[in-house]
Amino acid sequence: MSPDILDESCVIWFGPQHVSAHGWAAKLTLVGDYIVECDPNAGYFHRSAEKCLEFRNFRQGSMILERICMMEAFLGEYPYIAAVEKIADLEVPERAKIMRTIMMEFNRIHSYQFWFGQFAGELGLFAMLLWPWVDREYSLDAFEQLTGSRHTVSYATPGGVKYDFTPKFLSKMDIALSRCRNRMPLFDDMLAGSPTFRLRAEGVGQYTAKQALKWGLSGPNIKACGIPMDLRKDDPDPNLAYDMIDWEVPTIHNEDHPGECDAFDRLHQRFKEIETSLDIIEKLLPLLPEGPIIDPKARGKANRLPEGEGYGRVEGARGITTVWLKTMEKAQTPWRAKIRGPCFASYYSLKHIVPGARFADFPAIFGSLDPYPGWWDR
Amino acid sequence: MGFVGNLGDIFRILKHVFRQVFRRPFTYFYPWEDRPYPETTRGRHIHVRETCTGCAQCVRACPVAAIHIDKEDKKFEKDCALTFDYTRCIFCGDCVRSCRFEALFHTPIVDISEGDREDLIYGPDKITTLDRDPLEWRGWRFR
Amino acid sequence: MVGSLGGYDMQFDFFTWFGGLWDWIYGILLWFWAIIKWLGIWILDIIDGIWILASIPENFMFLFRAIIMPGLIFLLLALIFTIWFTRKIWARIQDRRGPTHLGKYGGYQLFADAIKLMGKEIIIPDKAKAWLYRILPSLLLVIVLIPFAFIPWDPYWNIMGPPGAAYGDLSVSLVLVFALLTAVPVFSLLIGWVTGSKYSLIGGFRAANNQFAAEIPMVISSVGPAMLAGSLSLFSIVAAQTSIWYIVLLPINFATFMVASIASVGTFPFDAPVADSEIIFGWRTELSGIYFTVIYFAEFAEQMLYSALMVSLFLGGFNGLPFLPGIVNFIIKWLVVYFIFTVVTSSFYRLRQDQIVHLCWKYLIPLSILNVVLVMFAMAYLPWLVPLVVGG
Amino acid sequence: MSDTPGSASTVARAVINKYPKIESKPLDGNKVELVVPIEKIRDVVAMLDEEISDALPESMFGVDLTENKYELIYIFWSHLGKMLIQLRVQLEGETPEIESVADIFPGLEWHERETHELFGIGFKNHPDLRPLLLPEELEGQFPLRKSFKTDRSRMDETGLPKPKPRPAPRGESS
Repeated sequence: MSPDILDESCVIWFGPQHVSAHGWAAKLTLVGDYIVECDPNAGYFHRSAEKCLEFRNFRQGSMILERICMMEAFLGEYPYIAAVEKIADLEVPERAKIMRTIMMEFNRIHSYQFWFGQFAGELGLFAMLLWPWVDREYSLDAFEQLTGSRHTVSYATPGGVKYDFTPKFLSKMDIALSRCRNRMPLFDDMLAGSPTFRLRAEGVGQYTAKQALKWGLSGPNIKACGIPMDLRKDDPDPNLAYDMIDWEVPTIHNEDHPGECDAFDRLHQRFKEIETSLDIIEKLLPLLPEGPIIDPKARGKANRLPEGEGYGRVEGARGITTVWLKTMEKAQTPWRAKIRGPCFASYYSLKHIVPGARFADFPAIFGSLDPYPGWWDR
Repeated sequence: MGFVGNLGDIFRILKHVFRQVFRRPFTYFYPWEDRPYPETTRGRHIHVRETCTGCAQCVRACPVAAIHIDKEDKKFEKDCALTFDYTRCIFCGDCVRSCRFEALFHTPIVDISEGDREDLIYGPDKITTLDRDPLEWRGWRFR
Repeated sequence: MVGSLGGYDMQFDFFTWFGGLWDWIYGILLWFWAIIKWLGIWILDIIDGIWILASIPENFMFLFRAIIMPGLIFLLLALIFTIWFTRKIWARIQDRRGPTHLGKYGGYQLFADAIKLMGKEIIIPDKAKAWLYRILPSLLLVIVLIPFAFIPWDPYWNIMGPPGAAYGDLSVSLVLVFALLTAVPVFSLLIGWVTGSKYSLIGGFRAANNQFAAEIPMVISSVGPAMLAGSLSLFSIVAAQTSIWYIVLLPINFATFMVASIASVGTFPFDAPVADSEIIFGWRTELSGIYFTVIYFAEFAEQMLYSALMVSLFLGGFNGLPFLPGIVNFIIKWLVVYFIFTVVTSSFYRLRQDQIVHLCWKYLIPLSILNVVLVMFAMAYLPWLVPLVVGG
Repeated sequence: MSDTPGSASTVARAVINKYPKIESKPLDGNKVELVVPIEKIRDVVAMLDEEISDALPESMFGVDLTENKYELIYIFWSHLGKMLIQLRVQLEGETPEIESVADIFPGLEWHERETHELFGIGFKNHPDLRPLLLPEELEGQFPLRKSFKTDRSRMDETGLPKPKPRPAPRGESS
């Protein structure tokens, strides 16, 4: 762009006290109706979770992590527990493995249900904002039945899980999942089947797979480009049950622009993710064996950890979520904990995706990337 | 898709929305009607001093230092007084899990908002009593 | 040479001058008194004239109709009902209950909201033009309320009577209604401009853009009824629909008029002017307190007005069940149209402003012209249709 | 460790062949750690970019080892090879400096910004080193360093005896 175009530019702050920018701010430079520069700003939610983790012992740390992103609380807390288990060399009973996996997929479905509503709300349809959230209520009821809390489940603990499945929980989960499955055609009609939605989402916020890899995007945002990059398949955690069953990584292959994805593809990808998660839960439930849910020695082992480094990774609802832990000899608390949130990369990539888009497309772009401020501010 | 296909989509969406108008709303009449809370709900705590041994495991388990223990204040043989600071409590349930003497429970009372900040700090008297239904919890009667 | 002018000195007798001063002041006082008296007489004359005019039965009835029924008071009550009705429908669509607490089914909720909004502090931004900020919202409400004078609620009992009567309907009232409605986005643009915020300026431009897109298909759609009735008077158009409602002949025009009117009001899905996910509340961002209340009322009044126009242009206005009064027929149809209007507005995603223009010009204009042309051919080749259409 | 093409050890061997100063250490699974000297970091990252066609810059962060010793850890993940490469750079000094790799992997730009403000590690040729997360009054304070003291007074309110002092770092007994 030539400098004289920028002379007529207008700077607009998108946030932090904005209706749909909840806790973040992007500085947009507009020329006419087009955005020429986007400067995302972070730090409005910064509570220094990494420093906080240095003062919590290994059973308390996951409470901090699940509060970073309430929508995928269990997926967020799990990498910390995986890292602790790796350092302490803990074995998890088979039953607990499958229960963890079921809970993770359930949490993932809940996260996408929330996201559908959020995205539709950002595109201006308030009916679709609340319809998926009604289904989400059933998922939350099931979480509450199992763990006692609706969002911050704090379900896993080093060496197993905290609460056993009860028949009441299983029936509530069945209600929630069947309702989710039954309402998928309706959401398909209201989102992907809506001509106005197609007008708003198609061709908006395109990027290629190569660019996405360079920016560090992961999860549905890169699977929509056709790359089946999924840690559940590629690098399954030994204490999860993903390798016990057969399942396929869902990807999108768009004929019009192979190797690229736009907002519509990312929505479609999340539809497929929900179907995969339902499928995984359906296949795992019959495999649930009888037995203990927690290794009885784990509590003592997790009190003091040997020196070591552990890297817990999990495929979250928004992408690769990892916690890197370093412990010193006989440590009660971690020496250093690094949280890698998936949205750190997707929020950063706004800087590259947004320029060239129309101002009205900005909500569609950031909505389709599914950013959650907790993940980059921590 | 074409023009006719789009028209079909539009009418299908209108049909969905039109049906929704005549459905029963999902939300509750909150102050008069509340959702049922399961027994596992992690609401405010109840402290049973009869069985408490003052081992302070709940205090050590708390990730936010919301529990204050006073070992001098004894009502029974070896119990202690607990003060819960609900301005800090995050209802993670670790104190209840760490209690091996069945002396600390969650109750399904979750609407504990108060007009004054100080009222949210539940002293030893307040944490051992319940002021509304259910007044009975896991076999113990509180009043 | 100070004091000498033209060769001789000026002579100034102070006492003579001072003696004449009183006369001079007295003259000025008389002059002022004359002005005040003249003004008083003038105002009294006007009041007298108004009394004389109002005491004529025809004029008195006109005033009664304009102020009480179906004029201002009726409109305000209808507005209150409409806002409640809209909120209930929106709530039902979104799986909620809507207002429930105040009054039966939350009927008094609007009063509570209005009192709350009026009680709020009015914050005028530093960069805003304060007097324009204060005056424009009420002007907008006035502009939106004036066209209701031309809505034919009833064969006899509406604000402007039947043509030919005293204060009869204008022969071009349809054009006048559109002329007044065109001013609404001008006010939106002005409000967006003078409130001194980038969000509101963008919103104002988008409001102008909406009107720019929606005006032409709307006017062309209303050409159909006007042509069939052979009149531009709203009353005559309604009166011509005794045998057949024009929606039977002009269904596509009804649809295009509805879409164009939604776009013109600027509510969902054409709410790019007030798109809250990008430009907070568009041109209304900086309005606060009573000014926001007024704007909020004006939006609903505009939706009511378009529903009423749809009823009178396409659904036969006061024609309907013969044993009911005309106004009851009108209101029943009006509620049904308003319900459809609200359902349509809350089913689609917000369109981008270039897509609004695209939709309106590329689809709505050809469709509305197509229907008008089809009906023209029908009138030409089906002679038995003509007496049905012109009405009796 | 498997030696199939595309495995992590193959990449590690290729890197070591080119830059013999680098040590490699296998981790569990198809993962490898390379201890890279401070001046070689740009070369190694550029080489990883060439060798691995779908390298994902997963994470990059600093570790404070006290006594002005720091470690930087870069983590790269490849989906096709299903391998994880972890680079470890040891730094020393009051405010150590290292070459930025943000132009090779743009995804690391914000990670470097964050490390800069939280640890005080400088990144040469970084396009934009404004603070990312911290407010202005904490600039130059480096909160994630061990020398940054946080408020521990809350633990006193619990009525418990004072917690034992934190275990000292390696090679140190206090």
